[in-house]
Amino acid sequence: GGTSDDPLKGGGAKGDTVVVGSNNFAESILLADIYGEALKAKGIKVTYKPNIGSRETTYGLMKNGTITVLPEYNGSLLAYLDAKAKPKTVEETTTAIDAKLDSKLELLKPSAAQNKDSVTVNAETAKKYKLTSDSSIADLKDVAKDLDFGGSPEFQTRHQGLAGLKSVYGLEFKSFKSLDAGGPLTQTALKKNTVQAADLFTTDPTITRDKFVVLKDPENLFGFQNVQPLVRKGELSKEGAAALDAVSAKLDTKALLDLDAQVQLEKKDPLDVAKAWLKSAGLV
Amino acid sequence: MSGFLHDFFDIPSDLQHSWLGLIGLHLREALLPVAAGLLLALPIAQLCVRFRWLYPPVLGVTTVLYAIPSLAFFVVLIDYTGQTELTVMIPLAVYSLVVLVPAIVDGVRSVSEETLAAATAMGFGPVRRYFQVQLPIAVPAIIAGLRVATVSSISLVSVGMLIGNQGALGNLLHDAQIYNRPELTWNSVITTALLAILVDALLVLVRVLLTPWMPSGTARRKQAPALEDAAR
Amino acid sequence: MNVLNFVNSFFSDSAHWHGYDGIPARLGEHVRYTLQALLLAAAIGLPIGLVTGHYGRGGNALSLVATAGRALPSFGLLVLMTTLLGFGMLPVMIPLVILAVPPILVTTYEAMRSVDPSPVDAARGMGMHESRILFQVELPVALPLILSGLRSAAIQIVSTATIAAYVSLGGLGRYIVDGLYQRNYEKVVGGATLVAVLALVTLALFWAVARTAVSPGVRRR
Amino acid sequence: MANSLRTPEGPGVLIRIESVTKRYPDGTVAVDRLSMEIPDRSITVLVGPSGCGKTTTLRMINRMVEPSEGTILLDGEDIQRQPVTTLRRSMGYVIQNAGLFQHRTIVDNIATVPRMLGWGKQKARARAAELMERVGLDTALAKRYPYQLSGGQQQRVGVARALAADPPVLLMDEPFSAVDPVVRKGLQDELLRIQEELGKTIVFVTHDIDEAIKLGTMVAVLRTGGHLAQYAPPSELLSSPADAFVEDFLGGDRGIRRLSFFPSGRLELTTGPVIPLDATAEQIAAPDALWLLVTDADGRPLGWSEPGDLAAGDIRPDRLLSHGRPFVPGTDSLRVALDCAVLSPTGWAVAVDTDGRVTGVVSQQTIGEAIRSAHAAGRDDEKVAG
Amino acid sequence: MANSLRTPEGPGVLIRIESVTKRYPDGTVAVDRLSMEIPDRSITVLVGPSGCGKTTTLRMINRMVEPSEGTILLDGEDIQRQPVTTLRRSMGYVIQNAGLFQHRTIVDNIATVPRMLGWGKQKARARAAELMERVGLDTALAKRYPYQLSGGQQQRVGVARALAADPPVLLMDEPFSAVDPVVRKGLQDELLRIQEELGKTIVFVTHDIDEAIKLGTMVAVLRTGGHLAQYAPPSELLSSPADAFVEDFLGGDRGIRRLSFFPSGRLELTTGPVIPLDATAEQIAAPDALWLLVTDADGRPLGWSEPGDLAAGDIRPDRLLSHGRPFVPGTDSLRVALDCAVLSPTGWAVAVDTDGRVTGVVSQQTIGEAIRSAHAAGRDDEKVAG
Ligand SMILES: Nc1ncnc2c1ncn2[C@@H]1O[C@H](COP(=O)(O)OP(=O)(O)OP(=O)(O)O)[C@@H](O)[C@H]1O
Ligand SMILES: Nc1ncnc2c1ncn2[C@@H]1O[C@H](COP(=O)(O)OP(=O)(O)OP(=O)(O)O)[C@@H](O)[C@H]1O
Ligand SMILES: [Mg+2]
Ligand SMILES: [Mg+2]
Repeated sequence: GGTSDDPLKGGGAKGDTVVVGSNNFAESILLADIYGEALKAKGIKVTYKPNIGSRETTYGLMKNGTITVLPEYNGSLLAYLDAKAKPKTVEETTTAIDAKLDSKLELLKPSAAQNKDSVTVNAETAKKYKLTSDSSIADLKDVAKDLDFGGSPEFQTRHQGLAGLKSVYGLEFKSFKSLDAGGPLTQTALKKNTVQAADLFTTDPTITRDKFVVLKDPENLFGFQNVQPLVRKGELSKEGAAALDAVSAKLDTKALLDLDAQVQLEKKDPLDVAKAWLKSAGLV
Repeated sequence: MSGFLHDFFDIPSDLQHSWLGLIGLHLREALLPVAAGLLLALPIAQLCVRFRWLYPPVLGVTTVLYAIPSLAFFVVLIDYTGQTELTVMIPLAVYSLVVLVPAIVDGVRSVSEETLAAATAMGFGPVRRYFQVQLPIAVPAIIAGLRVATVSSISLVSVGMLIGNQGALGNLLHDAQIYNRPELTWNSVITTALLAILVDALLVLVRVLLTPWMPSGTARRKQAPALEDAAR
Repeated sequence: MNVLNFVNSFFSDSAHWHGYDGIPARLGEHVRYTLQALLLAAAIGLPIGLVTGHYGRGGNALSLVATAGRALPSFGLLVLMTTLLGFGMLPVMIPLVILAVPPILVTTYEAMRSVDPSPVDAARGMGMHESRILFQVELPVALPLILSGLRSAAIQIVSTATIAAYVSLGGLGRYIVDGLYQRNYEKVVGGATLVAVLALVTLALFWAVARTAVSPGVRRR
Repeated sequence: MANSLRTPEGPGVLIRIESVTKRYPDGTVAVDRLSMEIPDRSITVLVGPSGCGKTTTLRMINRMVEPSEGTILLDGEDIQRQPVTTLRRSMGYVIQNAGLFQHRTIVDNIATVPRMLGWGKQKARARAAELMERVGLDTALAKRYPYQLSGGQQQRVGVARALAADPPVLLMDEPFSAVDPVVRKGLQDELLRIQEELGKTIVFVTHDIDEAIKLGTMVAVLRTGGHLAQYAPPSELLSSPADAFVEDFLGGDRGIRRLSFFPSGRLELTTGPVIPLDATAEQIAAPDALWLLVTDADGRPLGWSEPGDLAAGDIRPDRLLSHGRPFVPGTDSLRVALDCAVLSPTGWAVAVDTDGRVTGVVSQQTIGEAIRSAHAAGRDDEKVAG
Repeated sequence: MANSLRTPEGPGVLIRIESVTKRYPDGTVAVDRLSMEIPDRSITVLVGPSGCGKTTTLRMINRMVEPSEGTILLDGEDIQRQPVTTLRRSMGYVIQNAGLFQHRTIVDNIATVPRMLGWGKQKARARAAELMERVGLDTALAKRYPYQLSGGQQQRVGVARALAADPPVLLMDEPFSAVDPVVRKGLQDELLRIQEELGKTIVFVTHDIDEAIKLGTMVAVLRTGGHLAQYAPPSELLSSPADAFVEDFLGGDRGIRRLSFFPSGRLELTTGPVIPLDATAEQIAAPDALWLLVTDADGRPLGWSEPGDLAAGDIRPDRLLSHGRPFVPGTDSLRVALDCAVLSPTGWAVAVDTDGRVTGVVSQQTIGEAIRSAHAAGRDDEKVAG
């Protein structure tokens, strides 16, 4: 049984059990599994609370102590905490986050693996407007008014979303279709040309499979998106923190892409994938 | 084929349950609200029988509550009850009222004048009359209502997936998407439907066991008024 | 959190009254989805219910179909249909219609079965044709119940059509889904209020239809 | 009781049931080789205990039930030959609880068949209004709905509806069994009147033997299993039940009830013991009777007295014994006459004309003799017929 | 018809209704200043047209309806003084369609009140079984549910249930009006038997005057508006209706129906015209009668013949005229005797003992005389009472 067995217990992380949460997309679940299994290897009791929802929800649950550990993306987190911040480096990002982060929470070391939001167009659109992987978001300036854009409902209002695309790149799309956060709905919509451009995660394995084109983000609107564990202060032991740091040290974008492909294309169970990677990386 | 079957029953680890575990969870999340709804509906219905004028407004209120999408319910509730089963079950219990209240009211009202007069003349007090005469005779109507409420509830639990793995079999739908595994969707839809049909059949059985006094052939016609509202 | 405050601020925000995401537009979409689904469901449920009810056969098969229909999770079907058929109205209509057919079907059947058999007998004895008996003798008497079945279906559709928003379509569900993901309570509550109001309007409409379409002899006043 | 004196007019046969059997799919034999001839322009009653196949028989006539074996001829033609709707439209059909269309007004209910036959709305309604009067319904009820009518009124509407297209045949299945006895009597009288006026051929089902005897020109007693136990005019049924079942079914008082079918017109009346209120002593002494009937100035009966108790010129009406109910010779039957005699304290029945004026008195003994001679005449009839 | 000969036993008054008025909230006056004394251990029938206040009156007795004015005394005590449930449990209540608890078995239905009174399950069931026999129900039906019983059987269960706690009073509201005439007759006979055996005080509501006359020791005729039109024993009702309303309500045949209340035991029988099958020529010639009744060796009647048609030693039973229905003096009433005489082709009724052996014959004339003297006796009674 999972945490759902004690639904009303807000501070599930109290005591010796660590609750590892995740957002409701495959990579987040995978990362949570990696964190959790790494912690278990250190003899820490772990329960998972996967698949929760958007950051808006998970951040709340971190604050109230329902979950102890959450795989985060530093850029998105910062954008959520401080929409105006424009950090130039990973370190700046961390500093900016620390300034705004809830006092009960802290970030551990970031990994090299990045997974950003992006503006991605499908093959058809790329061909039509001659867009390549060297094109930038700014190249859409003239054609955006003819494009339907797909993204999660929250993308519509975030700065690292429609608002930023407008203010930073001056893009105004023909319409915005609320789908999911870079998930299968968005993938399908893009593939079927229901939308011509969409917010996909850069580690999305369907990008290569379906020949989507990710546009460059020269203004760094989507910021740095390093995978980085967010934890509740003092509720994770030293060994635990060390174990997660070790994971971050080994994890890079290429590894992440590979793991994502295993889960989403090869249909392997994320937990199995996580365990296998930890083993191959010598972390367990 | 066996590959498909294997995939079919291979439940992703993030759901933290086996297929049977999900079924158990699903049943609990679907049935507890109906039970709670029944407990709530009984006194409400009795009030409606007692005070006739109360019935139309009660019907109106339950209908409006029923019309509120579960998602909206979740959003309001989540601050109080968190991302838990309870958040899913409260709306389901509220929804069940729209079926159960009219079913009980009609069932209790369907007791014939003559039977009531006979009971009164024998010196039955109102309470005794309710529990020993009206309620037992209303059982078929109540179970007809319970059937609809339960089946709907089983189908509705799935929406709980939207608030983080609280949809039992419904969670398969989300996982099917994020892992690109459509067979999980089939699993969810088919299992839910079978579960509902099974529980429905069980309720029919319970009805048959509880009401040996009901003529089997002519039952249908007499049940019509109860079903009117049960179909709501 | 005060629901009334949300309702108030949602409706007093003038931004919510214009454009493709404005209340009139969303309400229009919602009504359109509802009507389409209801018409489709009625087109399926009414004829089958009328005919099986008239002949009094197939009641058991019907109730099994209805149970199965009710049991299918609308949301799951939506997801399934979207993955199978892609985006558009069809994958939304299918779950809505499947949701709405059982109440229409079952009530219509029961309504026909509950018609007093003696006028039917009398009509047959007069040499009325079966179709005429169905439409001129049974249907007018069964009408109030049939309308109540349609009403239940309509309310369910009004409430459930919000799922269309999940697959990028409009309707009042837009406010709820967007509000949920954006943690914007105002939107969620506002959307839900609109849905509830629409349900009330539906109730009132059906009441009015029943007043005008049902013979005073059947209404008994 | 005009009917009491009705005799079968011995007309032609309209419906001929020939060795008809009905076996239901579940194996029940509801009617077993039934043969019957239903005379034209008269009321034929099917009577019998519950489940004896009355309804089944009736419904085979308009093909709402198809016989398993045998044929039914209408006017000499096999009913299977006609289209079923044409056949049914030529037969009115009336059932218990009337089976009215609750969503239609009374006038529209009655106009149903005419409208179906393509009559104009105006014409059909006019016809409906006419029929409402014929069956004794206030035309003010025309715009009402069935639920606004009493059971008896509804039943009248049912009859009117069945008559609307003027069909030669009327099939009636326990039409009056759901109304209370008083209303029921009214409906029965109404039916007899209508039948006399319109001369329909009526097949009437009831399980009430009194109703059968009252209404039937011919009565068919069925026994369970759809066997015809006896088929005869009611008076013959009462005097000579075919077997113990029929006798039992007929119940008590057979003799007295049978008297309904004998007219009182031929009773020999005497005016001897009738004296006026202002009778003289001679008038009082003359008759040599045990009892004297005193009448008022108009000739209406006041009461009986023994001659010894009367003083000429001072006859006190309040001192007289009640004269009981009088009967009207010719209109009333022997049964009424006998009842009057039995009810009278003197054993003499008082006969009056339709204005209530005494036409004579008759002793119970004379009535007894009339009964005996009626019996004898009945026997002779049988001999002639035999 | 044991009952036909019952006379009011003139016992004490159990229920006294004193100037009771019931006005319903909507203004309807259902009962208007009604005063009545209901005698102990007898059947009192309330009869009248629909809506005349019968049910209201009955229900005021067990306080299911509270009077607007006036008081009702049970055994001299105001019923308002008792707790309502105690009052009700001391009165059985039987209604149309029985009002059985459809969810309980027959035995549990009957045992309801005993169980409520705290009897043990065993005892209550034993009592129920005993009552089933008393009301003529096969105890094999005990475990059935109401829907599995016929209407008549259900009605019997209703009576048994009302009797279960042995209440002194039984209130019955049109209990038999939903069953068919044959079953109904059986139920009525059963009720009379039960009343005779148990000596309950029964208040019985019906709208059927025949039922009222058959069952009632006293009959109260109500007219619309809750007015008491007449309150009298049935025979008095028949002979002297208080007004035109009552007379009308009583219907025809009053005289003959009244004969039900006169015994035939005192009829003077003659054995003169009775001869055996093997009668000698002298036996045939001797009686000097117009008709001879031939009996078989056991003395059972074979049939009538005119003496001239009989040849000694060669009497052919099949040549005889039917002897009609015989009557049993003492058991049957004058009504039956008269019916037998009327039905007989000779005008003579045949009297037999309970074994069916001829005890004599009696002419219609003699019966007529008996009727007159019964009338005279009735008048004398009235004079004595007056
Ligand atoms: N559709 C049917 N299927 C099987 N058996 C039937 C059907 N209709 C009637 N019966 C049976 O046939 C027999 C005769 O039925 P029918 O209705 O003709 O009797 P009835 O004389 O009209 O009785 P009642 O006085 O109760 O109306 C009964 O035993 C009945 O149960
Ligand atoms: N609860 C009530 N409220 C108003 N009026 C009533 C009520 N119950 C009865 N009445 C009226 O009182 C009158 C007498 O009713 P009651 O039921 O006593 O008549 P009844 O003689 O039993 O008639 P029936 O033979 O139809 O049963 C009727 O006019 C009836 O409409
Ligand atoms: Mg019948
Ligand atoms: Mg009554």
